[in-house]
Amino acid sequence: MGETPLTGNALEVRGLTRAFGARKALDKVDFDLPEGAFLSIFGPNGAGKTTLVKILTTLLNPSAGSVRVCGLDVVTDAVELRHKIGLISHNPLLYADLTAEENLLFFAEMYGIPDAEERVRELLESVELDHRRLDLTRTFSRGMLQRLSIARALLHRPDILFLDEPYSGLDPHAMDILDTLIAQIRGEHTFVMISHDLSKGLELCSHALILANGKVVMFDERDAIDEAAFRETYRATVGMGVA
Amino acid sequence: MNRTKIARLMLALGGVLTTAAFFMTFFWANASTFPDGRIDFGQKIFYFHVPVAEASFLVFFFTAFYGVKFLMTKDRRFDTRAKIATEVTLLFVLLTMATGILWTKVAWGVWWLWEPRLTTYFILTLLVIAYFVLRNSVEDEERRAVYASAFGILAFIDAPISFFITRWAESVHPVVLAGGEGSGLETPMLITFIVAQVGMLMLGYAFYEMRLHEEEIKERLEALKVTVGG
Amino acid sequence: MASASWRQFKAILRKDLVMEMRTHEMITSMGLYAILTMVVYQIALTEAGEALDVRLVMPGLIWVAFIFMSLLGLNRSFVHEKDQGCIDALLLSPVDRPVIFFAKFSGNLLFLLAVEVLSLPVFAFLFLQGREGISNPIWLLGVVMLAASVGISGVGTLLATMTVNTSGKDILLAVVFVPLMYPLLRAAVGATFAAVIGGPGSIETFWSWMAWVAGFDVIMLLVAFGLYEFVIGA
Amino acid sequence: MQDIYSQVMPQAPYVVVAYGLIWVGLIGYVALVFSRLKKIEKEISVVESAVKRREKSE
Repeated sequence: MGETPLTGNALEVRGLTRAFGARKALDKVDFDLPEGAFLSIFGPNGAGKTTLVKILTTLLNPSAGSVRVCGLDVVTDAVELRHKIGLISHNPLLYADLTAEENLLFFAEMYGIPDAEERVRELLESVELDHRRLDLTRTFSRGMLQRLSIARALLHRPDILFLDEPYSGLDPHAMDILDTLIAQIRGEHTFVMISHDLSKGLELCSHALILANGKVVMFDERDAIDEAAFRETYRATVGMGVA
Repeated sequence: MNRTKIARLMLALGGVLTTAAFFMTFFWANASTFPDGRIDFGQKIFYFHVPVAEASFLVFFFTAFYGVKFLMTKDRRFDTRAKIATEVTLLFVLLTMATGILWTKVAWGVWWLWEPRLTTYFILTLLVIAYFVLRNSVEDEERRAVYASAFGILAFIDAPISFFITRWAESVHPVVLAGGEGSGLETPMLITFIVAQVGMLMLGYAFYEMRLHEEEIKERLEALKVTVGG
Repeated sequence: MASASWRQFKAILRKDLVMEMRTHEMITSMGLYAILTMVVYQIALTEAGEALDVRLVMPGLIWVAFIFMSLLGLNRSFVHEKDQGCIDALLLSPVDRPVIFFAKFSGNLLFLLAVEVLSLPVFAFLFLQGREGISNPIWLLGVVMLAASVGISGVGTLLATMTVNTSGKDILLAVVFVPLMYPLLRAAVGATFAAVIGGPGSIETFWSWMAWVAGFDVIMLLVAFGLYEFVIGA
Repeated sequence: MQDIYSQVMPQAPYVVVAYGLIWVGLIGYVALVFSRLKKIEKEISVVESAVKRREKSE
């Protein structure tokens, strides 16, 4: 999609530390993720998952270490990098008092997308919301909001998509739709997903990472993982104190 | 000599100097008189009121200074310093207000007057209090530090306004040290004032260092607890 | 780059205007507040009766109304950004942080000015009938209102960005905002007084107060602008 | 002498209270900080010795 320098790696995280005083949200995190991979990040509350994603999406700066996303440094190339990342959160990140179309057009303006109206119409069709495009998103169900927020995240054709517990609060039907949508776009993007749901996270991923107390407890390819042992490791981290 | 020792020394010296100034005030400095020749005993308040006020401006400067440093480095230690500086400012500001109100009653016959210096200093007091109200209502530590730094910088803009207002606006507040006709002090008065001023600044520095020492121990304690817990 | 920032500025401002047109949240609450303030003023002034020349206290009274009114609007202005985490989506997009500051600031300024312009005639209608009007040209009032509102919105936008993330945000904004605004308000009341009462030398007095207002605007806007990037990223 | 007293006396209470407040404020603050310092130094020695004991037993 974008003209990413061909490092082959979508993520390169080196010695990433994020600390404030004695408290370390992330402590010397290291890993690489190849392009086109699907990474699931697991870990108990307070393990540093959200901090990690915030740093990868340029919302927070690292205290130490270097982080490259799509070959771009998250600190020095932040503005350029933002063109290449999309975020789907459990929060819809949409304005309740704007219509579906206005929401997307607003973000299209922010990204400077050419032929914005065309692109917005195309996306609304693909998430099957074109019939509701003139309705305020205030009136939308949870599932519809999530679909619209996927459309918002895909607007600028990002190279890498971040999913922050996208399944939480969805009913089974909405979950199915989200599954289908992810499957459709799977080939074109790199994915990074935070998940509480082990089965779901393992089912989708190509790489898995467990964080606890800001440290990487485990990072491996899906194929190399023995599921029973993985579940055991994960369970052990939940017992680790939330510092 | 380490910082703690310097701080203890400063505390002792500051204590000696302020105590000396206290005795000089009553037994050495010339009695100030009204134009009609009566003794102005209330003027004695000046020897401590003004040093505390000047010290409060100076310490408040460090709130803004460390606020800027914190925002540039995001190093928590600078936020701690800014917080302590503001705390010492609060102490000094309250003492200035208390002595000021008493002097106002003696000199002007009322407890309070909405005149420029008093008003702006009152605003400064509110700003220093607001700084702590703001700190207390932010949950996240880093966010608290950022907001407090930003507010400290904004609030400090009011300090020079309060300091210089007696020179700019029509104010009945005396301008003793600015020179000009009718101002100025006789030598024993000036020396007493300077001793009190120096002592007060030393005390301010000592307070600051002592509190910093306390905060550093607290941080070490926190770090230890994290390692033990992990 | 500059054209991209301009486009983003317009987009954010337009979005805020569209949402305000739809919900009337800020304008209605601020407008109602202004009317209610006047009712309270009536109570406060009633015993003084005809003996009191309302024109002497009017400059102070309108700025009391405006400052508290602006608090109401500023508190609202970041709530919908926060509601569904929209601020994160905004920060994720390739926009320079100062652009967000200027867009939100412009929106707040427009809403504040709109309510000020609407409530001033009501004030005059309720309190100044049968009395002497405004002595100096009325556009002088416009100058003070515009200049002081710039300062109010500028610092207010920065502080509201902070207080929206705190517990007890409504009261906290007042606690940090009103003392910071003191120099500006003092000068604004001085200028308004000079404009309303008139008399010899009043025009000079007006402009010397306006110099204070302008100085405050410049200093505070620069500082607020410089601090915004840190505050919104926190 | 009598004359001086009659001039000074009405102003004296305010001056006394002013200096009283200053001394109470300054000394009170020092006392407060020192007492807190003592407490926290005690606490840290407790934690430190606990850490040492653990390190030994490991």
